[in-house]
Amino acid sequence: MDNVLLLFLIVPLAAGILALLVPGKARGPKELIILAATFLNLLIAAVFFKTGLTYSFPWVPGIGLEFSLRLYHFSAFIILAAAAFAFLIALYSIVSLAEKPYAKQFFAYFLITLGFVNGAVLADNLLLLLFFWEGQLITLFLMISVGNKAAFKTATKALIIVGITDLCLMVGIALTGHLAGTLTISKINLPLDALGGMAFVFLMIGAISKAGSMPFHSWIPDAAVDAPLPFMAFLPASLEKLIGIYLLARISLDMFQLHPASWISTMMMIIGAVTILLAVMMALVQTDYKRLLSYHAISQVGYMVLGIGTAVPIGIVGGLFHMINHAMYKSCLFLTGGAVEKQAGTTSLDKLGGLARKMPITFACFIVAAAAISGAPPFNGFFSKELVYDGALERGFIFYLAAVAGSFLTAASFLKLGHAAYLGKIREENRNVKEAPLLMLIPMVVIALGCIVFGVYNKLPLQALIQPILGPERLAGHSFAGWPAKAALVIATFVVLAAAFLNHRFGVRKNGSGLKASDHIHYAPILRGIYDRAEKRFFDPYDIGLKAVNMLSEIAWQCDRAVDWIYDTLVVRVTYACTHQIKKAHNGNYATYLVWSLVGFLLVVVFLLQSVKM
Amino acid sequence: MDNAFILLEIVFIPIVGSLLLPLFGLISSRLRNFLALLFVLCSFALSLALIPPVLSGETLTFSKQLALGFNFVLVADGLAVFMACVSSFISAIIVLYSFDYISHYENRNEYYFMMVLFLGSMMGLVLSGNLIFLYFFWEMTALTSWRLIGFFREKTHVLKANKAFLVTIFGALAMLVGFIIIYNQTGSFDLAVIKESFKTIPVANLAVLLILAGIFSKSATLPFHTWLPDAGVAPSPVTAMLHAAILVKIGTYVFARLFLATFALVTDWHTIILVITAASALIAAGAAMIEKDIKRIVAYSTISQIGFIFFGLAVGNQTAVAGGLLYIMMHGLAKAGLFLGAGVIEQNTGIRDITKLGGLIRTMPVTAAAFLGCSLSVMGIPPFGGFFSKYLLFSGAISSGRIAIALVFLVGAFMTIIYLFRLFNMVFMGEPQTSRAKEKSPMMVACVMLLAVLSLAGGIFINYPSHFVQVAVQGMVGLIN
Amino acid sequence: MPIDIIILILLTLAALWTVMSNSLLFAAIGLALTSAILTIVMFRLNSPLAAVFELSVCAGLISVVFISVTTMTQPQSRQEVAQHTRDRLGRFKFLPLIIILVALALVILNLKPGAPLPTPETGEDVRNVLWNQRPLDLIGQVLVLLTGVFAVVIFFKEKSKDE
Amino acid sequence: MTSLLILIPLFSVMVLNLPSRTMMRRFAFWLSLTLAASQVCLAAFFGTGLWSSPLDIYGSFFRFNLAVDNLSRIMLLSVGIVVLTAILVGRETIKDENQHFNFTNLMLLVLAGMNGVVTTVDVFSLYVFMEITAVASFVLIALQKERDALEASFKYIVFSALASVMMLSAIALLLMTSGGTGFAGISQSLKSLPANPLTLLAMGLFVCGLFIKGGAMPFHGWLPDAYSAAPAPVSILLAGIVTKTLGIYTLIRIAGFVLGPNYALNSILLLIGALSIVAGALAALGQKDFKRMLAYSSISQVGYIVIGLGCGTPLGIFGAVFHLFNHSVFKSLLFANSAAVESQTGTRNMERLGGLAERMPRTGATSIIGFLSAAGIPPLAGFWSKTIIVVALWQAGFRAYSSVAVMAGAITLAYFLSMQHRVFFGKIKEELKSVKEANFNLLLPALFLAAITVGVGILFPFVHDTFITSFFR
Amino acid sequence: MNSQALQLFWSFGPFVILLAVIGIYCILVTYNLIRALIGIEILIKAVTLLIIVAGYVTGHTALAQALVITLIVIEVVVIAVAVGVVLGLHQHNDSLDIRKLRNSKG
Repeated sequence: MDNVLLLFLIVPLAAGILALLVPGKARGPKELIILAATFLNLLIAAVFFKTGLTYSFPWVPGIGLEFSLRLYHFSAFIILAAAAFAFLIALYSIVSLAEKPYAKQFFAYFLITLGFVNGAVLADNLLLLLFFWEGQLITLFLMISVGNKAAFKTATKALIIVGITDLCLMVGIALTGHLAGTLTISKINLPLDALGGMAFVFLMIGAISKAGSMPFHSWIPDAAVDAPLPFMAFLPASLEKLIGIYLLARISLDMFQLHPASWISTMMMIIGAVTILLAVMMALVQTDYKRLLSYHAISQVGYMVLGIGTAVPIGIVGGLFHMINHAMYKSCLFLTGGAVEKQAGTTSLDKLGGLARKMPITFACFIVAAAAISGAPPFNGFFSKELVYDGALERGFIFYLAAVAGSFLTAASFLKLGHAAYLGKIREENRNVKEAPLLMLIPMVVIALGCIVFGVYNKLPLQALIQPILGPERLAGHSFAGWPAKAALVIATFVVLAAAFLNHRFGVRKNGSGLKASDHIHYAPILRGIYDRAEKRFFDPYDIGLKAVNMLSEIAWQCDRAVDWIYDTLVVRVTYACTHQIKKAHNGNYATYLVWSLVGFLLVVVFLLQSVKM
Repeated sequence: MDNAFILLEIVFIPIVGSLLLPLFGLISSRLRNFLALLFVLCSFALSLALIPPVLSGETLTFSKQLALGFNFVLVADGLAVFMACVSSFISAIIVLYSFDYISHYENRNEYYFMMVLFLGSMMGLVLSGNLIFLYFFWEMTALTSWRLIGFFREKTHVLKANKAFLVTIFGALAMLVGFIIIYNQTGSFDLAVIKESFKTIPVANLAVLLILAGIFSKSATLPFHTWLPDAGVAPSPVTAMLHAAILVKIGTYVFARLFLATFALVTDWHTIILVITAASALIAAGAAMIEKDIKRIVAYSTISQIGFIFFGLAVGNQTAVAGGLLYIMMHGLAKAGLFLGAGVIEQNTGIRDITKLGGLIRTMPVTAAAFLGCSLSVMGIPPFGGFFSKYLLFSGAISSGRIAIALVFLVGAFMTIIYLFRLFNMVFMGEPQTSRAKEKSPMMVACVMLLAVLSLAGGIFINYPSHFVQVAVQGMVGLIN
Repeated sequence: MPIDIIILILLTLAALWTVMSNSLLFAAIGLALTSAILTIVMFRLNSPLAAVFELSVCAGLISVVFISVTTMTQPQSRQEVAQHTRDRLGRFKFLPLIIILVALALVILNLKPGAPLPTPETGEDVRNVLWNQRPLDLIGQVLVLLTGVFAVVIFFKEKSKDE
Repeated sequence: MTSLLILIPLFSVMVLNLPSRTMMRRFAFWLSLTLAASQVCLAAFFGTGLWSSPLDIYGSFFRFNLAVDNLSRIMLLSVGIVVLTAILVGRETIKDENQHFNFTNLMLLVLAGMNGVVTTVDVFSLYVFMEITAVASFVLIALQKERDALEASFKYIVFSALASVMMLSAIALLLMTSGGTGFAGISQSLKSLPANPLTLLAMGLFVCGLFIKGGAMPFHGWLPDAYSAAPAPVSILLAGIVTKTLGIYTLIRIAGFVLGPNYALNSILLLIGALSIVAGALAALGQKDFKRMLAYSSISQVGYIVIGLGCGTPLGIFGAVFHLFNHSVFKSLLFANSAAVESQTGTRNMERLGGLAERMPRTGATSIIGFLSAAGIPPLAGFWSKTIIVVALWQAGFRAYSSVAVMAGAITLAYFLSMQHRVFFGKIKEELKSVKEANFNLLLPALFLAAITVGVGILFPFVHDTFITSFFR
Repeated sequence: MNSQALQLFWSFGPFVILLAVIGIYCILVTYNLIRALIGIEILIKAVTLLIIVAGYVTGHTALAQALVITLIVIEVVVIAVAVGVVLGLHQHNDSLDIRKLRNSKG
């Protein structure tokens, strides 16, 4: 019975390999495979949702690698969510990628990724987790690189960033295994001392890098432009957030004893706050639909990291709730972006406008999702954010301030996006744009409805899904469902949202169009210079890292050349100098040679004679 | 069949066979090619036959008393059989690859002769239980690799071959002195006797130093590494065989054989070795970032990865040593694939400068896929085999408390990812810069693909090699707990 | 004994003259003279047979060979000879000095000459020694003479053929 | 029966020069070949017992003081091998019929002389045979009366004379101290007497004389000239065996068994050996002339033998003897290769050669075997002898010398590799395009010697057991 | 060997040394090939004297004489060969100057 868990792996992986094998040109087989596989996956996830299953067999006993899978409430939740997103996005991508030559490959990689994600979530052995975790690297690379011509550069960037952080994860796992003496996740419970803290940091790097937090974020905006759109909705928007935060939650909650007092908690909050602010600042000034969304995908991770980093129950619940909410509204947003791209042929905001009338359902979905991400009630984002605010305020006013500021900017940027893309005058070339096809609309609408349900009826996700993760001890009887407890915070949120709206009006009036609604911030005295540099990737940690590596390489190269010089030049020269001297001594005159012999003879005799006298 | 007799066959079938190859070459080149493969496969099959007894904890020995303490002793324990299997298997693939690669060059008789002789010497080296014969076969590998590197006989090629030969011989001579010191300490060249003797007395530091010089020169570790990139002038199967898969592993093998399986080093030595190899790994990785020649990049990558192997062996606990040995295997498979892939590229485009290559994925998709697979294995990304070996290294290092050095190697691992992707991108991605170069020889491409698939299989079926390696490690005396 | 010392000193002087003399002819003659004096010494030292050999072969044959070679090679011009003489003197003038120094050193170091000659022992006969104990040397002589013959054939006969 | 080794060549020479010379000319080559070959066979396949069996025919008439022990036997074998090689090469490189006839006769005389040297047990007879060999060598060097050859011959004569004088002085002093010239007597009396200045002086004189003959640094001045200027077969003869017999074998015999072992003497041998190894190898590195490079290489290899001898232990002496044999083989091989190259291309200047491996594959391949053996690379014979020497040195406590000997292997390899890549590898020069492989007479010895080198290397244990073990007894 | 013999030997020994010095000096310093041969001759004379003296002081005069006779025979042959070489060189160089014997060097 327990080995049904293997189905979570076998179904997507087998389907993925099958998809690679079927002929790609024909319409039908590959679509059928992906739909069937994702649906089956969803089905299994739903069927076994409430069951706690474990499955285990020793894989490589010598190195502590056990093939142990564990399905319990948390992992079942993530698995179900992932399965749902996968199914919806698969549905969507059948249409959106219909004419693309790479559809078959994309589907195959999609399914393999899903399999690996399932594996990573289910794994109860750190090494097994790492195996599946890092395995996604390859499909990540491949999925991005099938995009446009320059996509391979982004793909490489993604692979290098994620690969490096995954290596950190590996070291973290090695360290954890060493400290705990076991690699079974459910048996690990470590204090955060010096080495433990080190292990935690390494694991955290792996987790937040997957989730796309700063400073490991910079491939996401690039991928938004280069990669196929369903990819964005699938990985950076939903699945990667899910498993990244899942891992973060597991290490923070289960594997390590994270206390509010520890420096790690503070560090995580700083990372969260910085991610929120910086990413949203960047999002504000973007002029590309997908790119703008991708910066938000980064920014929102900040809330989750911040929430979990608070290490107080309300914050953690908020962070986790935000995780699932974000996956919903962000994938919905990306899907609307994809619909716009498919119908209008571009995602560049200066070429869009007035689409609301042409694509009303898409617009409606956008409105819901945008309101959710901005934290407007009664959508799900509002409730999770309130929880995070509460947690952050408990730890320090500054964090709260950052979170709220992030909210303000988020709202501002979505006002700008909605204004620029859907309102205003429709452009000439978009006259003939039609509503997206049904198969693309279904996922959007379903997810948008989900946003509303999770907001209005937030008891369902919170009590059924999220609060059990913390366990009764941590919760101590509290429940965070329902309307936010602190009215002051709610009022503050309203104020912020109103301010964002006013700011938008001001910007539109000042700069003349929805697209330029944020220009007064963009070109503000100090910010302007910073933005300019940021656009030139001055602050891209990846580029900085590469520069550092290149510098290191240059030094190493010089060392290498120096060593080579020793062999190629120094040794040769010294030897030939000796040779030259010896050759010069052989001047051809036999008297010279005779003198050598005689001197040698005299020395020999003297030596022999003195040896006796000694 | 008598097991001890198998040992002799493993060594002497290729050696004697190689002597016959030129004669067969006079009759028919196909026959010669086939026989070359056959001899190598014979060694492989016989090595495989040794696995069951070795796994059951048995150690096979063939011994012939000879004069002056130069006893001819062949010992098959886990370590030896592991190395024998890995090297003979990779050799077989490379010989297969050579059929097409080498078919339009001169001196093919010499080529196959040297190839098979090399394999025979390698087998002798790994099975040898006597320092003198270890040295004997060690030098024979140097000798054959000299001819193989200088296969094209151009002046520049020969100069590079000479450099490789001289550097490795210099190290080998130093090592010989080290062996003699050990002989002086223990009164025997026989490893079993030496093992017993060093249970009571410590090994002389000078001997360790000199042997290390030999090992580092053979395994192309700082400061003796520069011959390896230069030796990239050799034909690709040769570079694959010598510089990726087998030759450079000799040093690591002897390291394990002497410093781990025969006697223990004091901890200071481990630290020194770790520092050297860390520097080697980083410097080579940096050089690989800068280089433009495809083979030189892969060669520098080899140097860097050898640093990782030494990292595992020098950390010296059971996990790390097992990781090091696994690394030998996984890196051998993957790096051979990279070199062979480079050979396919080189032969079909005639270019080795990566700045002049690009977009080959469209015309050479299989090669590209295989190349990517091998790269991923070298980077240590699951499900490829390289992942497990790398993990074991770090895991072992951390449990030995060598966290600082592990972090340095972590940087090396980062750089591995970066330079290999730089290489892959510049060669296969982007705009095509050359005329449409097709994959002409299916055999060659198949060999590359096979290696990539094996790298993958090595990851998925990791438990078999892992178990084997654990057995091999168990008998070692120099482990640090 | 003093007579022996005097003879030996003469021997040295003869050798010195041989080396110092300007003319090759005189040098050859000096060599013959040295050999002759050596013969006397040998005779004095109970070695009559060897002495005879020395006299006939060295003083005779070899001197003849040298003299004939000297004449066979063309003489240099007078100027050259004069130049040559000055050169030689420059280089050879240290020899007597060195000889005297060495002699002094030896005298200081050693053992004064002057012990009486012991009565000659009745040793074995030379012929007996040579024929019965050292036949190998005789074979050697034959071999070396054969070699000499070939040398002569190669160096002299074929040269004359060339000319 | 040992005396036949000397007498048969002697009589052969006489027979060949009987009045019917013209008829004998054709016969000469084959006769000399047969003699050398039979010597090889006899020395290789029969133990020392064969030689000590008396021959009744003239035993009552002549009583020769000759003896063959294992050392002599190895030397006889080497002599046979090298002379055989030289005769074969000579047939190809000395075209003039008269010259060739003289050459053959002189080879026989050299053969007789060397056989005498290695079998005699009397220092003065030793001197006599050395002188025979040397004189024949002078003539052989100058055989073709080329300018450089004459010059080299003259230098050799001067040095050889000096060496002879030194040795004779030593013999005289030994005669005085021990009352005889037999090896056994001298050895006995030296052991019984306390060391006194006269015997030490004799030792110094004798050893230095042998250094000159053997060409150890710094007594080697004549050697590079003589080797490089001599006709090809004579170079083989000189480098392969003459200097080794006259200088090195005798040194082993005298310093190892007659005068020694003596600690001070050994120290000198070690120092001279180390100097020769390093300086010889360095000098060889800078040479342009193929044969001159080989000559310096000879000096370097002689250094190994001397250093092995200087180690003073049985193992060291064994290594020295073994290396002597190996050196004879591989150096003859290399000189035979150089002869092949010279005869096919007309030059020895390595700067003007290149790419010959393509045209002369067998010569190229055998030269590789030769030099690898010289550099001590397994699986060739040189590896074993060098290793033994090094092990012996270390065991005896001469660690620095041992290290020098080992590390000089790298320089050895360096100059040989440089030779190889200048002569045989690389692109073939335009003017050498028409070069062909050397013909059979030049190839046969090369192949033969290469086979010995490889065979001894691979079958070393066997060779050791059947041949050399008895050396210690 | 008794001390008397030693003393006797040393009354001749210095002259042997003197002769040897003269001979070597001659070989080293001269520019003339024939004179170099004469130097060699003088060296050999020194050795002859030494052998005779050695035989004399130890009473082995017969042996010494046998040696000297063989020595003289060899000496003659050596000188003959040397003279042949010298003549050959003279033919090539048209001179007996030793300074022209520097063709092979390095």
